[in-house]
Amino acid sequence: MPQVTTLHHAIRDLVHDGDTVAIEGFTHLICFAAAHEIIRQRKRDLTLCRLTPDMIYDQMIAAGVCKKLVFSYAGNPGVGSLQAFRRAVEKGEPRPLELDEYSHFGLVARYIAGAARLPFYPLNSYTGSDLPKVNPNLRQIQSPFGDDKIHVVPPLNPDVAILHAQRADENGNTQIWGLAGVQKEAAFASKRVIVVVEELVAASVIRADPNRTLIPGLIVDAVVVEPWGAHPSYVQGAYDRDNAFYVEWDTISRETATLNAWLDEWVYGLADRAAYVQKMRDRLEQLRPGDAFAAPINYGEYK
Amino acid sequence: MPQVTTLHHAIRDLVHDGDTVAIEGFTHLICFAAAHEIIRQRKRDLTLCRLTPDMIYDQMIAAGVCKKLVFSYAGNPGVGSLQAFRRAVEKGEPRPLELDEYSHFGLVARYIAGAARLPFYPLNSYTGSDLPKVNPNLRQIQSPFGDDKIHVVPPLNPDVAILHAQRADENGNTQIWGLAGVQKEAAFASKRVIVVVEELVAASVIRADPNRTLIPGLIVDAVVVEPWGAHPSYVQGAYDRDNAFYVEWDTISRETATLNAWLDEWVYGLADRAAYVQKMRDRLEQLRPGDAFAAPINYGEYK
Amino acid sequence: MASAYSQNELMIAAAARELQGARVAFVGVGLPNIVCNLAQRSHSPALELVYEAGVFGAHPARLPLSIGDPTIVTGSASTMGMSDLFQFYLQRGLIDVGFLGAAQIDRFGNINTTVIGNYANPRVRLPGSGGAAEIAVLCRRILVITRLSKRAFPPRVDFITSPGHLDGGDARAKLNVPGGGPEAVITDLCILRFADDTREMLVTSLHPNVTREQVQANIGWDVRFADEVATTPVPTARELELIRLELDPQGLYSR
Amino acid sequence: MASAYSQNELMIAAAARELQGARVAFVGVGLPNIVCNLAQRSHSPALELVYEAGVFGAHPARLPLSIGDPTIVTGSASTMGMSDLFQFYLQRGLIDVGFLGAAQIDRFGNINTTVIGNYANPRVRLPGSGGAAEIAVLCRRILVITRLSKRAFPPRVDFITSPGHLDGGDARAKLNVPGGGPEAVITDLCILRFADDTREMLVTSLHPNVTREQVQANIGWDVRFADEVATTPVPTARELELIRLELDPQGLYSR
Repeated sequence: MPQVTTLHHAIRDLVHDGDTVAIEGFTHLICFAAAHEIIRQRKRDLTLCRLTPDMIYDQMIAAGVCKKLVFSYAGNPGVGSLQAFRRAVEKGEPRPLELDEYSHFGLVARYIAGAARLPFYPLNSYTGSDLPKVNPNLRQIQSPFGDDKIHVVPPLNPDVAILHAQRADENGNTQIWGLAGVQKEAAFASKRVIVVVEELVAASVIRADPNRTLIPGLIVDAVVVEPWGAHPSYVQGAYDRDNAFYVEWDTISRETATLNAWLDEWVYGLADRAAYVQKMRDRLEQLRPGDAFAAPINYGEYK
Repeated sequence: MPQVTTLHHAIRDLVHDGDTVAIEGFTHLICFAAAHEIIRQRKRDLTLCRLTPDMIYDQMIAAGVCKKLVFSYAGNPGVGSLQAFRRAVEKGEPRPLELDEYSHFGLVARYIAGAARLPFYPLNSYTGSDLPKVNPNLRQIQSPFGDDKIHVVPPLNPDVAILHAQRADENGNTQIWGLAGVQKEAAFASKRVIVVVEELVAASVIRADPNRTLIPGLIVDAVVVEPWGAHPSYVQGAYDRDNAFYVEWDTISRETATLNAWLDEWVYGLADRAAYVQKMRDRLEQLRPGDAFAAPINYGEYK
Repeated sequence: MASAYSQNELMIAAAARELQGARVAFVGVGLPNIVCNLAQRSHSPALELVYEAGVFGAHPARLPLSIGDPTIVTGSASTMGMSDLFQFYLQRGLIDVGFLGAAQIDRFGNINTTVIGNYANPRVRLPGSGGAAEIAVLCRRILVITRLSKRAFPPRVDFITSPGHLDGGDARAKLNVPGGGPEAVITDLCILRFADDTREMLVTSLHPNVTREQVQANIGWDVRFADEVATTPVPTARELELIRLELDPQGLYSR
Repeated sequence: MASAYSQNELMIAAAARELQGARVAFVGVGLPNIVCNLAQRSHSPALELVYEAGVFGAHPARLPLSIGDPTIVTGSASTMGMSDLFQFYLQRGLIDVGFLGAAQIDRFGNINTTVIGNYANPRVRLPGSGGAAEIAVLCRRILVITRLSKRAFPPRVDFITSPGHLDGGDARAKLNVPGGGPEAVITDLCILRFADDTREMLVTSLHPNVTREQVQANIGWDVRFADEVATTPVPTARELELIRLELDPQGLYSR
């Protein structure tokens, strides 16, 4: 049974120096709250996995948390480059960064293999690309049923996955709507799972719509409630992406000094996510979307 | 764009003698309406694919429609044996039946490979089982990333899949809740797709809850509306399984004569599914479940 | 309620008790279904029931009529396609116990649900594997429930659908089959477990009033008995009430 | 509305017109996003937009701020995990057209979005593949939109992230890469297509008032021109209105 706990305790107890950690969420449900807590607790030597390192890992790289990156697209989506990532790769600042690089489909496939405990996963990509030349994890094998060749990737099994979601019950059964990305696969692939939700709901709410449960409590170690925990990314139905911040980050992150000042003010200088939300309050309230409800469907009562 | 049409036309135009046909639905959403129409149109030499041939293929085998069966569990679930299936296998009546046999996971994997256009799909099963000895499609290969060996199965790509569902729009976008079985994988694996639904709804209903759309209209050739089309199996939220009929079938199917009399009365003797529903009306009304609604969730309006 | 009980009721209650302490059970078709539901309603309310149809954490309001009954969906913790169920739950190694039935089971716990006789030309064609082959391969523990008879307990099954301990000893480990294999076979006359070294079935518990001779007369080989053979506890009044009033009022499984 | 237009507006409108007749487009990050949305709002209302984030049949109410914007989900035909999107849509072969951007593209349409310089020790580290490698491999047609410059159009890219026609000729077919490869490159000065035999880029259309010399000055090799070089049609008033009022009122992509 998972513990319902604080982010401070979950990160302290479940994320260790040297761990392989996946904070997933494809543009949606990116748990900045957890990233900030990891920075605040000064975890070190993490191997960070994520399709899109994005601002969240840019901040962690800048803070010196990250030793190695497993990824497939390291840009600031819709804006441009990730400056801290580039400084680490191009200049080794603040420390050198090892890269283990895929395409999106390849990294998705690694998570599927990890979740399904398969020794490899096949995908039809990479033929003609130079990526296999620089990554020995992209191999080609022969089908036993004909002449087809197919690329395969090995499983990815992080020590910890941290996944943001709309809601969970106290047993850790977790529901997501909108873009699911690889939240489900990353959860099943990992040894430990922290779920961070906008809202803790009664088990009866989850069980009234079991098709929406993507992560079962069975594999969850900690449930943390952090409304606005994905800001400046977004949560479908709860808040919009804070696009202005993505643009501002381009400026903030261009110089180490301004970036560090930002970390001081918004991460090290705050006790927890609640303090961040308090300080960000006016800006957050503008991110509420209008309503667009899904009509209720009937599962039927069968006695 | 799919056609919204009648079952008569869909089966006439899209199912041909000699085709490989998958009418899927795992205990749930089994399209008996389509099976009866195929029998009524006296299609011949079909290769029928289904995890659980069940009563639906027992009827089709008895009617002489089926040449070969691709399957993983040929029982009357919760009742016992399939009598027509057994007569075909044990005595070659009414005609010999070729078997291509898997476990559930193996056949699920064949559909996944078919849907994803992979040359094979890996699964951890069969080690120590005699199934690979009698089916050359169950092979073991070596992982390129270590010493692991893993079984693989080839893709299954039926000519036609026929899938029952709760609802679709006129563009063929189809939603299912409750047990999804392999409806999605069978649809993507097949060259042609017929969707049979309890209800045709406006596109706006589908688009108000896009996470429930498992089959996109893009791959659908025909949409047919047949309320009660899955009876005596069930549709989550719409009607319960007619368990009494599953038990009666054991008696009806024990002798070729009684089985043929049943086909005469309930299939050949009726023009279409509407006539079946009319004749079955009193019995059907008892199968309505109570209500158990999923609470509406908010996707949010983002303008 | 009368304290008298049928042999089937005793078998079901004894089988359910094997699930004490288990967290997640994969529920097979037929008798395992009533057994697992009895366990959840009696001593193991936190037992998570997994159905191959695509359900985790079922709390069925009635005894499911089949392993794909709508009652296993409504109120469940998660309902999904079979691809996810087989890959992310079963193959992922999340299932403690797989509970299976068996048309035939041999002295090493190998299960046949495929054919009696020759595969190409069978005397009796049985339903086949369903999910049993992979359940037998992948679950940490396997429990089997079936009625004792010479036909059902041959020395060697005609066809291994679901691997048990294969030829006994370390045969299963040598092949790298992941799960631990069969642990107990619960029948209407006795409970059998597997010897640590040979992995051959031994009678470890006789049901009340059942003799060793009766058991031997219903098994197709010279069966061994454990050094200490227990007497199977009788069903409690609560267990009988649950079976008779809630789970199987028509007595399909339990009379 | 003024009929004057920027070069970017012309490029976007010309690129959108390449989608006429297409049924399903896979929408890449950046410029392709505005192009595909313009096509859907102008001449191709039935165009199904697929986003790698997990959306089929998007009808965004605003120009998506990124390719995972919530507006692509609300009102879409189907929203799913990325596993399904990549396997059952892209790898399944359901996508007519993949629309990509490019940091570098060479004379055979190979695209680099990984590094400038050496991979292990790059001069400029670019974002990487994202979904582009598999889009380039699997879509039936590939369209590319990028601004013309010597830096962006080297004779040979430093790194092939997304394969085009490789070394030209039948190189791609010989390797059994499934999709047809790049078909057109739409830039701010001209449109380039690929010669049937050599698969080398040729200028097939010049934008109004652009000279051959201007084009050559911005390409890193001696570029060939088609026998007949067309003049790219200017954007219509409706296209400009859609770009300026609905899709890019701030002019981020189009000024």
